[in-house]
Amino acid sequence: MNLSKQKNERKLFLCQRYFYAGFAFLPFVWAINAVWFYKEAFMTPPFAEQQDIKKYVIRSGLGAILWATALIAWNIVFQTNRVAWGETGDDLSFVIPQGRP
Amino acid sequence: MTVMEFFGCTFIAFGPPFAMFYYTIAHDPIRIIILIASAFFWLLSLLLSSIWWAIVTPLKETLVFAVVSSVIFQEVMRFLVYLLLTKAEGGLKRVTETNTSLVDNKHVLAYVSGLGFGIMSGAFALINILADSVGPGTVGLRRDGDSPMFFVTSAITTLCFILLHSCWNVTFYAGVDRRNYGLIAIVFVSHLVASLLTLLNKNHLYWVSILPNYFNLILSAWFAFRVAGGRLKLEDIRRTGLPPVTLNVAD
Amino acid sequence: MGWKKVQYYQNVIAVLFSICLHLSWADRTFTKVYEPVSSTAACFKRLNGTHEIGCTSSSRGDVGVLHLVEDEASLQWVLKEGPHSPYIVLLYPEYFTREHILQFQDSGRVNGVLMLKEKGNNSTSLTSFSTESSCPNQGFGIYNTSSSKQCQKWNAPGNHLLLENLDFPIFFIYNDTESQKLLNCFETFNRPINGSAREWPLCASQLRSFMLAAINTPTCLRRSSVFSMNPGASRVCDPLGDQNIVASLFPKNASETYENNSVIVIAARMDGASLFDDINPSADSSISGLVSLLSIMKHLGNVREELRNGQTQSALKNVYFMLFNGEAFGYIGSSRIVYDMTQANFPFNLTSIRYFIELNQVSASSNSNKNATYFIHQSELSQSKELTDLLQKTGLDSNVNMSVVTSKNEMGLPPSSLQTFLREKADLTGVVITNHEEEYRNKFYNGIFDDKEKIGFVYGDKSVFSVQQNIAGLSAAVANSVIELLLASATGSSAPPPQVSPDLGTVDELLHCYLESANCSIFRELHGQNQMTKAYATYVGITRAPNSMSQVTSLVVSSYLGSIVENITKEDECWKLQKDKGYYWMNGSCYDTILINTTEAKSPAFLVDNYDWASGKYSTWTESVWQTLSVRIFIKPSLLHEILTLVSGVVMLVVSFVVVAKVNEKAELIFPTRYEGYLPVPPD
Amino acid sequence: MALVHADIGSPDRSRRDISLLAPNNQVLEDGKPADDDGNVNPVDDLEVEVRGPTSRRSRPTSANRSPPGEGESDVTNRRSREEGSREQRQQQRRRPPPPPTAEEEEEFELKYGAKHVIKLFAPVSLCMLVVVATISSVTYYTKREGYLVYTPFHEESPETGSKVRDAVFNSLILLCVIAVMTCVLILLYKNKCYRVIHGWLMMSSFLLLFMFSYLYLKEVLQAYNVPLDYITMVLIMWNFGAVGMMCIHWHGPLILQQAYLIFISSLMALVFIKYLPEWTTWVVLGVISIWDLIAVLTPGGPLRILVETAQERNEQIFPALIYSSTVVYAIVNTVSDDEDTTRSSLAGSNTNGGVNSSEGNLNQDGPLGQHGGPSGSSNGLNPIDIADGFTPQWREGLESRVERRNREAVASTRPTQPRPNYGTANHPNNSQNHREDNHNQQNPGDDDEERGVKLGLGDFIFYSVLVGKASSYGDWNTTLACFVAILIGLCLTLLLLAIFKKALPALPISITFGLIFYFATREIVTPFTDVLSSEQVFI
Repeated sequence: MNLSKQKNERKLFLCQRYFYAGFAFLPFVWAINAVWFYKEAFMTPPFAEQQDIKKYVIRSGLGAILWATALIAWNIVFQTNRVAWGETGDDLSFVIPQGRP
Repeated sequence: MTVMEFFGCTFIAFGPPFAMFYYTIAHDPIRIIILIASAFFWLLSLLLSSIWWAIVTPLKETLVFAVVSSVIFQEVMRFLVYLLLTKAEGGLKRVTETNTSLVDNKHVLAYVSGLGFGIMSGAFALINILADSVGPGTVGLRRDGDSPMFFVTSAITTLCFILLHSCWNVTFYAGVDRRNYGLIAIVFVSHLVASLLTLLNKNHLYWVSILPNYFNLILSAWFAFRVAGGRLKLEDIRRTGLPPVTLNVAD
Repeated sequence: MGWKKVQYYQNVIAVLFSICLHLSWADRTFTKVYEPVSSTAACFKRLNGTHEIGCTSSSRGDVGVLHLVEDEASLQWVLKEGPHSPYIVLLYPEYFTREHILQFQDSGRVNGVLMLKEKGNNSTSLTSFSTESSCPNQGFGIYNTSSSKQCQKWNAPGNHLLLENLDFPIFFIYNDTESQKLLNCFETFNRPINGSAREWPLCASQLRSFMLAAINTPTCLRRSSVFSMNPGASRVCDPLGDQNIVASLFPKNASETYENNSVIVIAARMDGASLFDDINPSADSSISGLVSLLSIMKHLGNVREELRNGQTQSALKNVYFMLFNGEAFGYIGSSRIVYDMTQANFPFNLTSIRYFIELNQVSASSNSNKNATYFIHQSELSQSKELTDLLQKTGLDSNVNMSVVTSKNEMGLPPSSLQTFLREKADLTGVVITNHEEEYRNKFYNGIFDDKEKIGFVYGDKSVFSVQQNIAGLSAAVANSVIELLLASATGSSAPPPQVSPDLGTVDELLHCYLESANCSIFRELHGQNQMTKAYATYVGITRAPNSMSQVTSLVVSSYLGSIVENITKEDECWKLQKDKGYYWMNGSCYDTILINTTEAKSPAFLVDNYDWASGKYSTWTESVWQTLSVRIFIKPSLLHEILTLVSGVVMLVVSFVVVAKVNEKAELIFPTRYEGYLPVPPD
Repeated sequence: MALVHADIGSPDRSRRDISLLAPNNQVLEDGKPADDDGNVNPVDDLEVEVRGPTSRRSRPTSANRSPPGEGESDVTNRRSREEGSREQRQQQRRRPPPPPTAEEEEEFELKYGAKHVIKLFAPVSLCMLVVVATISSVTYYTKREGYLVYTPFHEESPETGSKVRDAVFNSLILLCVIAVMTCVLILLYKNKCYRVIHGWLMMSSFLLLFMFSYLYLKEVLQAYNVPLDYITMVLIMWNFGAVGMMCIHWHGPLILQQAYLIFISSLMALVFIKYLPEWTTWVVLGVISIWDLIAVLTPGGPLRILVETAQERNEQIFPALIYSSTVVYAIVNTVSDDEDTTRSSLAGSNTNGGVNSSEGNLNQDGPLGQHGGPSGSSNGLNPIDIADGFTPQWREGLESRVERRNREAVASTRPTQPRPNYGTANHPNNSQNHREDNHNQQNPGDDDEERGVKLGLGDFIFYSVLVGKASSYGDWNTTLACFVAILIGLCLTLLLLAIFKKALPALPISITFGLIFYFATREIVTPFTDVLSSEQVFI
């Protein structure tokens, strides 16, 4: 949908909903929220709800970044130790590469 | 892996056309549609000539006939596209709201559809070769004179033909437009020459086929340029808005 | 009628479609680029409880510049001097030695090896070629690691490459025209001209033999099971194994059980091994023993009735013939049968066995005018004088010398199925009959060249000292001694014991079938008319895919030991009774094959719950799954050429973008827009 | 002030325009009795916007409306006209604008048509690209591993005759299923079983988003032999799916919604390519496009009935299974029943005005939009073939067909509905205070979005099936030919759309072109071009 068409309360509502939705292990939603409402939060001339929107945008952005770093860290750990972990490594693996340990 | 060769050839053949597309066509929906339409018409001409090639058996042996006939088919198709665009022009006038140049300067129209022709012919000439060029090997295992330059030369020639087509189109349309059949003859002859020259590639006389073809390209480009009323000295254009000298081959 | 119409239209459409749906790549460019090399055999990957052995390529295949290694100079070229590494080494068998291969591996300059057939048609130039370990099946026998006899060099020429883990693909090209392709390509493009390397482009080759399994058997089995839970994914390895064939001379009803020492077992192994997929003639390694056992079966089957009448009071109740499969890989077949015996899943158990006679490598060609000599090996713990004497006596009757290997011999018992039995029951009375006293006479043990020439087999050779003559003699000897054993203990045998004489014809034909062409009279009769013209591979294969070798052999056994059911003459009636009576229709009559059974030859390691894979008690070999095995040659351009192409492409792209951009913004000026549309200017 | 001034400029022309507009009165009586200066502007504005740069005739008016001195450059000229039009639009809020005349409509069509044709080319090409790339890199989708229950004949027999027979029978069965589904759908639609339908829609898109994306992820990873752990996988799938559901059924950035729709349809196409037997695929493509033709154009055609019902109920077609080249309004509508506070604000833009006016059916409007497809799959689910274990594919098979059905319901550009829309939309706005106006100022170009071309995912799917199948034989010429042919077909369809102004089936032309060029290229052209390219001869 086209944000610029929306009323401010509407924007706030959406931003809020996205922010809360993100808590259901949905960092992607947070990322979207941050990007989507970035302009509303920082680029547009100030309006009543902008403060809240800003708050939500910043928080969800942080959340997304946090998740991303955690995920990357975990993947590095996993990829480096998968072979060493042996059976546990295989049990954890969704796709096991063929033809190499 | 000759993935590098793949990308190299791709850029050589389709880099310039892509640039032209990006700067002169992509911004205008109408132009894109015209491009695709004319590509489609080139496809039709190819279909015709291959049917012709398939049913007339002597063509199978000697490619010369096939080449000549397909050149004829293409030029006919070019004319058909011209007719179509002329018919559609009324609609186009109303439709184009962004830039008037498309209809005001009809050479743009010619150029666009010519590029469509060229891109399609180039794609059909090269795309399978490119697909096969990915992989560890290159042409030349058989000693009956396959040269390792196969991919590169194909790409270069393809580029030449893509550009040629857009030049030819401009000249051709202008010719038809002004009832100036000299221009049409020029286009036809130069197309014929270009295609026949490539017959030499079989004997790996690459320079003999590529250099003349690029010379041919320069000529056609010059014709197209003049026909479109192009002028080179920009500064005196700025000074005095001289009306362009349009070339007339007939007289 | 209407239906006809429909049919008609369908046919019309059909024609149209059939025109439309064929493909021809006649002129595609890759046909100019690549030349496939056919009739190749690949080295593949096997895994055991702790290691992986064999070869694998990368998933896309390994590419290298072809180079022929034919002397020390070319070897050094590949290892050090050559500027165009990585290489694909092209070599003849005499250069396929352990140190060379390992040198290639260590140098890191070799991406693969292509082995050609030895020069010329006669394979006699090669004196020895065995990729098997020098002490085969080490660790699976009775001699544990502490024993000095654990690894005796029975197979002296063995270079152990079969059990190495090689990190590049190896292919064997067994077709001369194909190898010529490679050689020509090398000569035309690559062969250095008086010591200086050629310029690019060079002739290169790509070897694809990507193996899906990795690490070891438990891992790959685990992953296979994981994958089998996922839809659309595949297994990565399968246990080696096939079928053992167990046949008894006399019927045994389910109720009766054999008391101790009442059964004679005559055994041989069916399978061979080699480094390369699908090429393992193993003429001496297994076929000789197999054929001789088959011939023994035929002898005893012929005199079955007399024996049955004679041995009623005898202490020896029955004779069991066992053909073990997968013996080359840690005694899979025999260990499984022993396991079944201990689990009481077998008609009798170990204690019932009185005599165990195994025929190992028994191809003896004697060229002087003295009889061929066979050697009787026994384990130190269980010597049996009367059996060896008997064998020697009957041997002389059918002009083969049987010499008993003295227990003073340091070598101990040669690798044989008997060892697995002795492992469970050390005092089992068993003999192993071979053609060698100490190390193998067969210099090509478990190799791709262990073929008919090596044992000097000539089909239809009736001469006295031919291979088939000796094998026939041996079989007759063993058969006679078994007959005597059966009847000797019989009290008051009325009729004189029957005697069998060497059956040259059968042995000759069988050797022909197993060594030269499966398209022989016996197999055609038993296994259908359409047989392939080369011999069956003896490699045991994997449990999932039964191999035709054991199938056809079981048919041969049935035809020798089975009895023709007279009253059934129709094929379908015969098949109807296959389930419950074990009838089998072959060769135009209905055979009662109740006496012939096949038991699964799958290592107990795969049955025992939470078996300790590292223990080495049982064979744990598995074979990796692969998708494609292919070799192709082509011309490889120089790296410089590729880079130049790429760079010029990129430059072209950038330049054209700049130029077009410039022209485009000046377009208004260069091409002044005056209204010259195709239509007249609309009036205002 | 300037506004008024500008408007007084041309009363006579305005009258002429009114007289022009006279015939379609149903709108006029919707609107308030039109006094001069109110009524003129929209038309004038409209006219200017249409003829704008190209028609010299309207230049002077626009010139004298825009500040002097900006006249010569076309760009500034247009901008000034923009402003003008905004002012006009505010007035539209107050007064119902008379609808544009037929020819003006057409010009709108052509003008915005061109833009929207491209706006459709991009996603269609993208969808095909995804499919072709997958086909040529992941072997899983070209391996034959089973069949849909739809296709009981598996073309195993070697000889061509029976193969063709199998193919024909298969596709006839498919056709029957489609027909049944269509009727079921229409029944449900007429009886307004929205809840059921909505539920099914959620479920099926849920299935697509989770199960098939899961399979896709797995196959891609395996094709490239990349290890991945379950934790990451679960997280990825959960995020991907959940966001997909949000964007499709609730709110999300337009670009994201479009991306999801494209991805979904390419997944579907891949499933078809994998599970339809060789020749059945081709026959099915043909048969379906014929069915398409019949169902949409014949008077009794189910899809036609569907469209008409939709129009007389004045119901928005929902986003879930329709790709829109612009913002999808059904979203806005569904919101309005989420939340009361938004209602007043929603009234701001004229489309939202529609929400307030026709609250009753618009409340079901959201859900309404969302059903259709799944209703089909709901009934389609009965003959699940457990043995094959292809329940999901099976369900998708149905669903996509139903999507197809929805497509025609929508494959018309909006102007088929603007008359009722304008009427209902602008009516309540009179009660709105002027607070909205500044609000409206910041969103010009509503008209553009009013006229978004919508294309059902079914089209995406079947186009991609054709191109993907063509590419699965490894000949790129054929693929390219099919691609161009389909695009041209799409062009023609949209042209016809602009001419006939009624829902049109988008499959027949494209698929026909595609099939023709597939077989022609594969059989006749490719040999020729291969000879040429192998000898490096260029024509």
